[in-house]
Amino acid sequence: MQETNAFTTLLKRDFMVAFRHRNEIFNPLLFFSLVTLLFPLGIGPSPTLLQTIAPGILWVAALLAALLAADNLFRTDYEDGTLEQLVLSPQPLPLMVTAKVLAHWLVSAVPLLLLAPVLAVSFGLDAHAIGVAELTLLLGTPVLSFVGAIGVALTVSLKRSGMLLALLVLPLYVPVLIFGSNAIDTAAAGLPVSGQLYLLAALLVLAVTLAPVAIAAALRMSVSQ
Amino acid sequence: MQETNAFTTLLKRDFMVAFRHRNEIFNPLLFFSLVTLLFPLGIGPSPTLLQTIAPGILWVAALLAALLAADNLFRTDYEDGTLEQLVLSPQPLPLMVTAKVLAHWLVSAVPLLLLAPVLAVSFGLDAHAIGVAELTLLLGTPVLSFVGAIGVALTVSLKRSGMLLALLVLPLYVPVLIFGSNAIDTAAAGLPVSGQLYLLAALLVLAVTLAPVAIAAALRMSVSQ
Amino acid sequence: MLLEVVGLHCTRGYRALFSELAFTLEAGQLLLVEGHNGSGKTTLLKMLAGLREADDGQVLWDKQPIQAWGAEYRQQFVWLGHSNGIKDDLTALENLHMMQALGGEQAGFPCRDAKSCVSTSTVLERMGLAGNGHRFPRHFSAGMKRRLALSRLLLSSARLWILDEPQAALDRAGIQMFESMLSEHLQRGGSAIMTSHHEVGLRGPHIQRLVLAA
Amino acid sequence: MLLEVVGLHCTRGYRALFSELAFTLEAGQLLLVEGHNGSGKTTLLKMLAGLREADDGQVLWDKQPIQAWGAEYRQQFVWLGHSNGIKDDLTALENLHMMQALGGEQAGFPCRDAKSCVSTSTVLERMGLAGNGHRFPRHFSAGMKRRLALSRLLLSSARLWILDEPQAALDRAGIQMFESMLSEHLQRGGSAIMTSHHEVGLRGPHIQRLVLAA
Amino acid sequence: MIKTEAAPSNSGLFKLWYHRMASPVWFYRISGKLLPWLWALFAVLLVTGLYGGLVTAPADYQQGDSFRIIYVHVPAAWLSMFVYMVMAVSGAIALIWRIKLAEMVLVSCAPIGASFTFIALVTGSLWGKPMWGTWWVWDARMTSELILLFLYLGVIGLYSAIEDKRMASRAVAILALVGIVNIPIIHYSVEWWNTLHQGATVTKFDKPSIHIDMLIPLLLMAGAFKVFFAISLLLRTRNELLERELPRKWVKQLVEENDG
Ligand code: HEM
Ligand SMILES: Nc1ncnc2c1ncn2[C@@H]1O[C@H](COP(=O)(O)OP(=O)(O)OP(=O)(O)O)[C@@H](O)[C@H]1O
Ligand SMILES: Nc1ncnc2c1ncn2[C@@H]1O[C@H](COP(=O)(O)OP(=O)(O)OP(=O)(O)O)[C@@H](O)[C@H]1O
Ligand SMILES: [Mg+2]
Ligand SMILES: [Mg+2]
Repeated sequence: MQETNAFTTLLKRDFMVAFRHRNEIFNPLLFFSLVTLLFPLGIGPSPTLLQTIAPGILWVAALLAALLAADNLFRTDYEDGTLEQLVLSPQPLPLMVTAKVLAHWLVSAVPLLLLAPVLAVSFGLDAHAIGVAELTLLLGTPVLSFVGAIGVALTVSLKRSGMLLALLVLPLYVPVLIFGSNAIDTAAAGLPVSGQLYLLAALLVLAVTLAPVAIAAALRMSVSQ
Repeated sequence: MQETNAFTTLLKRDFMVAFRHRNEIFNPLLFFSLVTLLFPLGIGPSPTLLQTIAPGILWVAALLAALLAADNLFRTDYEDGTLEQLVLSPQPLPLMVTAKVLAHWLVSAVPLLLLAPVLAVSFGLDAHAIGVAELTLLLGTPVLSFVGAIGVALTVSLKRSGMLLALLVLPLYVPVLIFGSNAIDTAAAGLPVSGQLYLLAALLVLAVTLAPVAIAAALRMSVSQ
Repeated sequence: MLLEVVGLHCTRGYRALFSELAFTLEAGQLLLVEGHNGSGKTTLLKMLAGLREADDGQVLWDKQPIQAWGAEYRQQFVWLGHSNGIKDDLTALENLHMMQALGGEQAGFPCRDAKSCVSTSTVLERMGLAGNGHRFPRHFSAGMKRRLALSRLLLSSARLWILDEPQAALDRAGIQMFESMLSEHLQRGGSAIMTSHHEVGLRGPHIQRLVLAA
Repeated sequence: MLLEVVGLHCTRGYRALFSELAFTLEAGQLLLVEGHNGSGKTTLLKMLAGLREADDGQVLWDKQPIQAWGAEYRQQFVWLGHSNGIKDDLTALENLHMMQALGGEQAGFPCRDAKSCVSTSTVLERMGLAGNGHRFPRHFSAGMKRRLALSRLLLSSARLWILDEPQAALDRAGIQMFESMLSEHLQRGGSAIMTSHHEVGLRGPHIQRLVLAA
Repeated sequence: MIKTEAAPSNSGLFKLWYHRMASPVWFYRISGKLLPWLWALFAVLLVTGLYGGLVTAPADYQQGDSFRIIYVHVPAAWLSMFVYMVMAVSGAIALIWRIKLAEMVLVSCAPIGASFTFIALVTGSLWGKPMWGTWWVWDARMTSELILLFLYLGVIGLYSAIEDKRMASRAVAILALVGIVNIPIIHYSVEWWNTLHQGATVTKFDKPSIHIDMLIPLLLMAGAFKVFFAISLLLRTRNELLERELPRKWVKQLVEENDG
């Protein structure tokens, strides 16, 4: 009872903070579309070429958006001392951490799920491929959030960590990238994709169960410095 | 005399701080190669396809590396109060700011220039195109540093600014992206590229002369909040 | 005996800050940790809160090492460090609610009468922040933020307070208010450990001093 | 007359903090800005340093508005705010060199004898940080950081000091040391404006008090 | 309460103008008087433009009636770039002469410009579907219009993120000025891109030089859009003005007048 109360309060708190900065909600969205936009600009407008690389672009952009968004996850909490208080609170830390990551995912990734089909259409993907793209994003982005949170928890006490975070986290993102973009590719070719989706689902289960413990341990380490 | 003294001291200081965090020097490099690497993973290994999109990918990766690196430019200075002291110092702020951006470029972009040919070879670009790629990066990355610095100066007082910075800065990076990747593309097709290079040089001159003033004004604004 | 420290030892970067440190703290007692700048007060407090591991020696709560208690030990104390631990983007009242939720039902003094179980708005009033409940701490001055952070003490029913320079940034009225809070807490059987460069206005045999001299 | 403030007015978020504020500061004088938490001391200091624009009224240096002086005005004073303005990744000595370089040749007291023109290492010694010159401030305690920040005052030859709670985090020896620095500065004709919740141990007719009461 | 410390003193006429422009009260009065006339002008232009465009103009020999979306698309697209210029110019004025009114014009421009950019994008892609069989192609003009949208959104985002509104408008002014580099790029990128790739729009639509019966309504509509921009700019600026000057005496007087 008490724990669920703390869980929902924390969830609500992080939501509230995000909505207080309303622009923040649109930012991952805008970043996602901006990064996607860079490719046609850099590569050129040829529709067939863009269509071929669309799955890769979508997923790379999602990865980078997740990476940049993750940086916010514990940084402000660390700086204003609320993280210290969280670690010292009698509530179970892995649960509290799950609340924070969940709030973060809802705020930063869900809008992305809504925008992805629009971008997919602009790259000329067909309806089936778009459906699969949505599914992969739905399964994959929570994994990105949880894994990103581990990286952030490890580096939050370091002053200048943006790049270091990228180095820690991007290699861990690779499985999601491979299965995700491969599934869309395969779907665009009209082949079945259940294999990749199962693998993504397995990654998701793994992340949800194990990451909170890792995050909690990393946070205790970071705060005690 | 006095100003140049302050200039070199500041330049040396930022160098020293960077070298104290030795890993920081490799980070933009690693990030650059990681992002470049994500594409073959996301798009698939077809060599002709990769060769076609190589200029775009190189430049998009450079853009993103510059964006992430820029975030460090004034943030720690803002937080520890040295930025306040810099703004209050009698030395000319645009000059001081130029020292900081220069140090930042030397530390974060020059290693990238050294690595780019290697990556370009791995994507199958020919020697001429690689030479042009180097030239565009040499002309373009300082522009990215200066423009990025404007964005950072505007947002440094905001707590959670990573995404906002991207939103402000990426559209401003677009000209560099277009000319840069276009030049490599054109070179790969065996056509003359002096037009794009002149334009990049013009952007560089513009950035070096005007950006410091804008950065200084933005910093004064940020510190006074 | 609430808290007992045995043979505590601390080195930071090859330099011993303190060694063979030992003391006990009973209910109703206040321990003032003193010492010059850099003598290791903050470090000691962090060890007592379990934020830092001791290089040697032990911190015992109720005769058990605090590591063995785990979350149960964290129910017993409130911590206030150099940083305030309040969120700039939640209003003052929301910050208080957050503190309450995270604190849980702290194992300590049960709420016997309405007076000892304070509501968030009376807390604000007591801290001299009346009328600021719906404002954001990012609009507060340094001292107002510290007052909000100290509200944590009134909300919690924990028996032990661990405070690192609680009076920092407070004006005179604020310091007095803090001292009256502290003596109330001690009177009802609570204990406290704090560092301070200010002279504390409390007197009595229940006040111990621990001087660190590295 | 060094500094003159005329009809200064400040509102923060629709609430007037002070209005029609006026005072003058002469060479050798100290102005203590007092007031309870949130009364606007920090805000006033920022206006005096030109960090914040006044909503109305003017700050005059040598009878000219400080905006008109520009960089020349910034040569006249040292600022020490709530944050220390030192870099964690430069050693203490490197931090001092940096402060010197950025300060430039501050228009103020010329170096007459070796004693008044201090070297960075004697500054460290004077601040009680001897032996810490090659350590990094990120390994310093809160008070040691503040001491390093205060070194700025010894290095500069500026005539005006603007200090926001300079004694924060200092131990008693630190506070005494600061007070002796301050009285020396005043004796040689310097002026200072500072806020403080500590009682300042200086006495004399050259000390003015300004109480802000919002 | 007029800040005059930065007033340049070279020409008396300029000084007068400067004082006038800097005076919120004066602006509020004059814009109030101007607004009804602008509304009338807008109505006339809109009605004649729409009548010309939807009724008298002949159907296109290639596109049939779907071309009529041009009467929304092109004026909106033109305006999207024009508004940015207005925004940047007022940004420069705000920074150099510290005129509060220019700051308010600047921040009022951004949402309007963003809306017109959005309209241009939507009508463009609505038009693209019947024309090219696809909603979107990454061609130069369309992509650069999208970038323009992001420039506007950046301005809006930055302004809303900084709390002190005077600081925020100064920040936004700097940003708007820097962003102006992109405007020529947006315009010329069509040509630069076509050095390598075929542009879909330009080549297709420049060939049939536009019929005079189509052109006149187009110009009328463009006029109507410009006037509409002026109206919404005045309205937004007046709002912004009231909000910022809320504690001032003249606002209180105004409220009392309106109540009485
Ligand atoms: C989302 C898609 C579209 C976007 C973002 C877009 C954007 C623009 C912009 C920015 C301009 C003004 C260019 C300038 O003044 O330099 C413009 C003009 C124009 N657009 Fe579009 N457009 C789109 C789709 C279309 C389509 C599908 C058509 C017709 C098939 C079309 C026809 C025109 C015409 C005829 C002009 C006027 C050209 C001129 O000024 O000479 N556009 N558009
Ligand atoms: N960014 C802000 N926006 C709105 N109001 C603010 C802001 N910052 C400070 N204030 C208000 O201005 C008032 C004065 O703040 P200031 O920091 O100057 O106080 P102070 O006298 O220095 O207090 P302290 O003794 O606590 O340091 C406070 O009431 C505070 O609420
Ligand atoms: N991260 C660190 N690495 C190495 N040494 C450190 C570190 N942090 C602190 N120290 C050293 O530990 C000693 C004690 O620091 P601590 O912060 O505990 O002092 P303190 O008594 O709280 O001082 P103050 O009164 O200034 O707050 C100092 O001498 C400091 O140099
Ligand atoms: Mg301490
Ligand atoms: Mg203050």
